Amino acid sequence: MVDAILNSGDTAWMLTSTALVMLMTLPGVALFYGGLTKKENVLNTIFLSFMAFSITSVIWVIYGYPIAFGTDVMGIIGSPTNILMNGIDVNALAPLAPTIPLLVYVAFQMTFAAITVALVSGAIVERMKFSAWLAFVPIWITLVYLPIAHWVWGGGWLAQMGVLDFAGGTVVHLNAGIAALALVLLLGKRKDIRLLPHNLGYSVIGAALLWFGWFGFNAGSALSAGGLAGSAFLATNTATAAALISWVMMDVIKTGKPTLLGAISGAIAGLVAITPAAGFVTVGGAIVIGFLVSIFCYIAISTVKSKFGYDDALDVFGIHGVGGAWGALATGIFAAPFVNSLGTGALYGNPGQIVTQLIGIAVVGVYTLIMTLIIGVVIDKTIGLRVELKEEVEGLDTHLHEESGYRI
Amino acid sequence: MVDAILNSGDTAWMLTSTALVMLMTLPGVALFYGGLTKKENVLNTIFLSFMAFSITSVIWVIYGYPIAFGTDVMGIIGSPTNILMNGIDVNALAPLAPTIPLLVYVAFQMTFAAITVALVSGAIVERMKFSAWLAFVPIWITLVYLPIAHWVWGGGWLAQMGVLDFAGGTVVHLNAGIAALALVLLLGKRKDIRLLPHNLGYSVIGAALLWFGWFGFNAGSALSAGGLAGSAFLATNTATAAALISWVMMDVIKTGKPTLLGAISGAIAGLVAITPAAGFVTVGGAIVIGFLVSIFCYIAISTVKSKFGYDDALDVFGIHGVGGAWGALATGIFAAPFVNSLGTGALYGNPGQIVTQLIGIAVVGVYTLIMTLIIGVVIDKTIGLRVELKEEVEGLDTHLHEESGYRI
Amino acid sequence: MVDAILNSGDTAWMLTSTALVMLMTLPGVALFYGGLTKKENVLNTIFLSFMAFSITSVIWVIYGYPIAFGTDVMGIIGSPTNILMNGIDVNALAPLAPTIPLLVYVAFQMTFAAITVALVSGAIVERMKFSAWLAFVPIWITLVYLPIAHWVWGGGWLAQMGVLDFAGGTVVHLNAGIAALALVLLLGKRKDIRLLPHNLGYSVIGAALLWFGWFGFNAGSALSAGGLAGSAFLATNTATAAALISWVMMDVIKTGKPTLLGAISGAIAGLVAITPAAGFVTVGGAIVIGFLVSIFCYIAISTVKSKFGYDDALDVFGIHGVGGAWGALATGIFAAPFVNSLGTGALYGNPGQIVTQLIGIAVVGVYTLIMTLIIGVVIDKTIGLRVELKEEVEGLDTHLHEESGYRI
Amino acid sequence: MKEITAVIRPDKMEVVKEALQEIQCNGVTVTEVKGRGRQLGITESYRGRDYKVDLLPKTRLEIIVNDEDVDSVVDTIVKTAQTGDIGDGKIFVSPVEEVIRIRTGERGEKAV
Amino acid sequence: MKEITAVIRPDKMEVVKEALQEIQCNGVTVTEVKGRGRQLGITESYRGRDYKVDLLPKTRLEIIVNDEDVDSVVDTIVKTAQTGDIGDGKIFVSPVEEVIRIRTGERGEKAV
Amino acid sequence: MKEITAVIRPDKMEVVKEALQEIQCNGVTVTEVKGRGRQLGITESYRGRDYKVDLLPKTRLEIIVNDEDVDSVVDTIVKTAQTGDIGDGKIFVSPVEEVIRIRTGERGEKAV
Ligand SMILES: Nc1ncnc2c1ncn2[C@@H]1O[C@H](COP(=O)(O)OP(=O)(O)O)[C@@H](O)[C@H]1O
Ligand SMILES: Nc1ncnc2c1ncn2[C@@H]1O[C@H](COP(=O)(O)OP(=O)(O)O)[C@@H](O)[C@H]1O
Ligand SMILES: Nc1ncnc2c1ncn2[C@@H]1O[C@H](COP(=O)(O)OP(=O)(O)O)[C@@H](O)[C@H]1O
Repeated sequence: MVDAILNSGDTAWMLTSTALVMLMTLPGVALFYGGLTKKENVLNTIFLSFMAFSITSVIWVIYGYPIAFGTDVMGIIGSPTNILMNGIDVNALAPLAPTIPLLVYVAFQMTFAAITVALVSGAIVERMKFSAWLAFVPIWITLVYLPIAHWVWGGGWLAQMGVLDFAGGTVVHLNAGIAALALVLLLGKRKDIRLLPHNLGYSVIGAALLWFGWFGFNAGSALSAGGLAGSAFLATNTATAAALISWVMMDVIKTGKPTLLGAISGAIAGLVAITPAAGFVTVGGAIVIGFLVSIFCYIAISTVKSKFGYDDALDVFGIHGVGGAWGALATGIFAAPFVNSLGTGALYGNPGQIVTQLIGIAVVGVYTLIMTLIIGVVIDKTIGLRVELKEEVEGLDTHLHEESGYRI
Repeated sequence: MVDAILNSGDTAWMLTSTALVMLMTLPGVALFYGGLTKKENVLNTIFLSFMAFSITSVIWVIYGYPIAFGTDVMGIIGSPTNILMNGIDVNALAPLAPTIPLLVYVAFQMTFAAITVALVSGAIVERMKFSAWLAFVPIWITLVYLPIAHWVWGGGWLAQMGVLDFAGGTVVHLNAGIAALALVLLLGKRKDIRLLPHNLGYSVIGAALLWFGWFGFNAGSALSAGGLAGSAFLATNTATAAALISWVMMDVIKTGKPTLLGAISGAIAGLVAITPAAGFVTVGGAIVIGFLVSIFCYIAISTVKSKFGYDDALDVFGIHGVGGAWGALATGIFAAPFVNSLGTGALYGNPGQIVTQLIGIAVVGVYTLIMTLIIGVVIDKTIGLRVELKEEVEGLDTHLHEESGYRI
Repeated sequence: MVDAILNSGDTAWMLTSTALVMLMTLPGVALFYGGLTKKENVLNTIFLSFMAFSITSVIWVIYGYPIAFGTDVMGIIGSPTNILMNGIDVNALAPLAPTIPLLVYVAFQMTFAAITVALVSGAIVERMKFSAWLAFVPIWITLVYLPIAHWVWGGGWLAQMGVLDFAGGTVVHLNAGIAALALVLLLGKRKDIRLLPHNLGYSVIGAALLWFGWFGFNAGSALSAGGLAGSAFLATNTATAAALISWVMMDVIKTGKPTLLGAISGAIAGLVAITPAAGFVTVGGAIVIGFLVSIFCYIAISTVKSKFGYDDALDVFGIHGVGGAWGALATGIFAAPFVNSLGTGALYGNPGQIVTQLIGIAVVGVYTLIMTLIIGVVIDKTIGLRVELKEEVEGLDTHLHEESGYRI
Repeated sequence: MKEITAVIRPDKMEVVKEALQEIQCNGVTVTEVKGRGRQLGITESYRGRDYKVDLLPKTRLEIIVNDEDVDSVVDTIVKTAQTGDIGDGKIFVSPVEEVIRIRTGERGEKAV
Repeated sequence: MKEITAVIRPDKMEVVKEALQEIQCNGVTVTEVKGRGRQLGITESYRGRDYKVDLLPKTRLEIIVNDEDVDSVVDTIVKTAQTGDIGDGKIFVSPVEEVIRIRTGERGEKAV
Repeated sequence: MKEITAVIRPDKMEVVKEALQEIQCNGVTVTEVKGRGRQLGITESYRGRDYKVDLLPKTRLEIIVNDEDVDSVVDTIVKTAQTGDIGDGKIFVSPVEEVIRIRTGERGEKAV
């Protein structure tokens, strides 16, 4: 047990990590997605991430944090004390990270909630009503994200069962991927479902900032500045590089030509897959996890998606859903006790961890799917989910926002 | 009193913060402004920030730092010793931040001076002579920024009076806003005063990097990695999110459509307003400060500006001037002694702080306005402030720099 | 001697620095270069950096690190133990930086290797086969970068001779610049050798992120969060600002007009030149080093290059080669023992250091030149270095990658 | 030979192109333009101010055809590009005196 | 019917457009082009090297009018787009044989 | 007077421009366009799916000349823009009835 004494080094790293994770959403996700849509929708796409981040920021300090991380109530939910951070002393330390101030921990966790819902937006771009999104964000955070975060990270029942999720394979990525799938099932296909990125440069900037910020996401999840953070950092970078390379390989195998969109898609897939495993595996494990995730995602996107015909516009399910599930499972395989004593995977003699991980995946998947469908249907019946056809065809930027992305 | 012993955690956070604040100017402000101008002026607009940062960087290490932060001379100015950092040992600690190296403190403060003058450029874009700007930057830093920084932060008379300014509501934002106003009064209107952003994507990247870097600006102003930094961090993010939401609301109320430019403008306004208050207020206070600032700025820009007819091109006065003044005032209202024992606002039984804050606002406002007008007039009489009409109409990039922003 | 005890503050700073240096390549170098090429090659140009970073990342954890930094074998090479980081405990401290975890040190050094080879790509853009680049990266890292890094930083013979290179003037910049020269000699001129940047905004973002990340590169090379890091930080910023200003001056002198490309080129030149000196010189020294480097690079690019007629497309040799050599030499002149006891330059009574530095420059220059020529010739004979003329003229993006950068 | 210039809605481009292909009319040169006709402009608003944007994005097709094909091409475009709302666009037909295929140097009708 | 093609300075676009509107000439198709006439190019310089940019940005207006309106439109453009400096641009008038309004299928003068 | 419209490969622009300059044909208006002729399109692929891009980038030159210069201009373009491969482009010649130089108000042949 670590002594509950403020450690300025740990605090410095966690402040930095929090800022890094914030950067992942704004402008990371916003640009990554914005570059992939049609130019007539670039502003709307970016806007979705900005609203996701801002609404979540406010909710989190009002009641979100205690519900996810407050004193556990029967494994289900945290107790909603400390509304508006009331009663939290500036110098109080975090119960779950006793060397850093609690307020730093609150801010760090907030950025995770925000990016999760921002990720969902990639699936529904180019056709969802802006007002529907504004309603979706707070409801989904409250009814889906907060409980799941509590179950896995806040001392809830999945944590008690031993589900391992270092930085958010299930809580963040699988969760976002499944929610995305649920929404697109309700929303239906766009009239033009082609993926012809209007400005890959934006997506490149977004992807690189995601990679950069992800060091805060994963190495920050060590909650201290020591060996474990270093190990998670190196595992993260290694898996990402491996996944980038293997997606490019898949491109070459399938179409004969390596693509830059493939490369950055692979990088994101690698980052997703290593997320739950980062603080548990060796660099050898990281290479395998990264190398395989691109193959799985590539197949999901190029085969499964066209077979079933759902219109997951920017492949949120294909990358975050599939990659997050694979990462969570792989954690159960590759977790090495000499990296982190909290996790032992099948490869090191604990095959039961695979089962535990599968339960975690199934619970999160099913809960998110059902709840998101319900939320989506309710919004559809009240506000309506989808814009007018004319608005969709001519572009959301001028119709919904009276702005246009370029005057070049 | 903190012991004067190097704390590596504090130092790590201050090194990081310094880099973050640097990023706010380059490319933060540069891009935020660059995206909002006409495409024919994008390079010139960006260039202004680069020159502002570079000239200030050099001045600061030669004589700027000691004048602002050297031993106080009668409350007016610091004593100009340590020219070129001479006599400062690499391992010397900062008198005003005794757990970090003095050179780190010097670098941190330099980035504040640089961004202040870079912010001014937003008002005068699309028509100011480049050579006039090159003259303005060093003169203004020397005659306006250095004294004000000394008065408020360097132990000068305003500090002695008890004016509270955690990270620069008066020193940076009000100061920049008023200087901007002074310059545009001298420069006059552009021929085409419409605000039709040529590339909102740049402004989005700029705004997001500003938000990101501002964590260094505000949480870094705690000068250590502990509870106060955490509190300032969370207050900063919360106020920003609230301000973004309320600007979007104002958009909907006024034009019926939420705009992305409104969202990022609101975010900047929120960051500005929370700046002086970040290390003094609760998240509750932060929400109020943020929510209100967008309303004030929105009115200033859409009503006051068109009434008086000055051409503050990118609304530096409207956002930084108004927002900075509001933030400084709000600090006098919401400062909570249990957050930071150095500040108690009206809400916690010290109404006199409001008066003190108003004096700070008035002093900075009047001093900056008069000095900047004088500097501007002198430059106008010698170098000339404004470009030829033909250059203005056809664009500054090709005329002043023989370059063009896009070949797409 | 520092005690071998984990220091969380040092670790926090090194984790941050590692992330910062990663950002320099992705998207720093990628965007800086991408904006300068023709729009038909923007994706290919960016892609080269992504592949350089990813391939190096994987190689480094497999065998790169121990070869460069493992136990010295006769001053020539490190012993290749710890393949795949095997046998490195998560909590082991770095032999060469005994207050931080070894894995953090491994990650930090990896980012240096990656950026070095990514820098080379700037010379060969718009005409090199993608497959040839994929072959070049791992071979060059193995045969050129690893030995040189060992010689200068890993305790090899140049280190033993006393060559000073704080953060990579010879290992990174001179090395990249000479390799670039070697490759363009083999590749030949492009059909259209004009430098007409298609999107200077990208280059501005890239340059600013390089500047930002370089604080991790240089101040991170102190390997701890203390006075030396602060000094290196301030020297870095000062030299960069001075170099930006002097390049702009050269522009005005030569063409009468200051250019933004000149400004950012000057900034990069300044960053390059201060790199080997950052932890050894005063801010006075930094100003001189920065001010002069732009003049040298400007002359190299505008005069020498056109005289000899090699097609160093984006001036990798002209900026990194020339700037790196000047910086390495200048370290021998300006190194002040009161800044860092490890280095005393000619100005402080040790003229012999200049000779040592010149030997370092010569060894790295000659070794890199010869080895890169050999590697290049072998690749040319097997894979072929250059694309078809038609592909070159119509653009690499559509021909090699079946993608296009803009759909605006 | 005639030059048919059609200014249509950008989002109709795809269907028009396909319909033209079906009637063996392959050659076409396309330009992104902005235009104004009877259609009113749209409004964009920035920081609370409205700006009228009265030139709207349109797509301009330039098709050189032999005289006998003019009617079928024009009819095809009208049929596929029509929505019935203002802003559908216009077609202009002008005379062309000579056509040259650069690749072969062929001239006249066979070069079309 | 005639097609009037005017190539003007981009910064004159706004006034020309307004002047045309005043004489009830609303229909216009606008293209961003580059051009060269008597006007010398400009120079751009990158890293100390000068590059001649001899094609300068211009704005091209394409206006279809009935025969009787040609003169007033041409005069309006000349009057508003003139600065007297080289680079002011040119106007070309060509014959148009048929005009079709896509929305209604109307043809001829009433479709203009 | 005639209007010569040439649609050529973008990478041939530079040589064509220089060749035209040599025969004293300076005036030209250039537009970036996309086109389709006999040339097949190219394929772009994103995340494993292929998209046919059948409109390829071309450069369109518009040159107004006096009648006697038509042949030399056309010949020059054909000579310099030809590669012999499909996709070389096309040239169209149409009648122009009037030319006005905006700067001076001059009309007719001397305004060209
Ligand atoms: N007289 C004209 N001359 C040139 N272009 C025209 C003319 N009238 C219409 N256009 C073009 O056609 C487009 C669509 O016009 P539209 O608003 O549908 O007009 P209408 O309803 O009169 O057909 C315009 O944006 C413009 O580009
Ligand atoms: N002969 C021509 N053919 C096509 N376009 C022309 C011609 N002459 C001029 N232009 C167009 O008009 C623009 C302005 O020409 P300008 O330099 O003013 O020529 P002038 O002084 O001869 O009128 C040019 O940039 C070009 O786009
Ligand atoms: N009939 C036509 N009408 C308009 N433009 C045409 C026509 N035919 C060709 N073009 C233009 O010329 C370009 C090159 O055509 P190309 O493929 O070389 O055709 P071809 O081999 O028939 O000359 C096309 O991309 C298109 O822009």
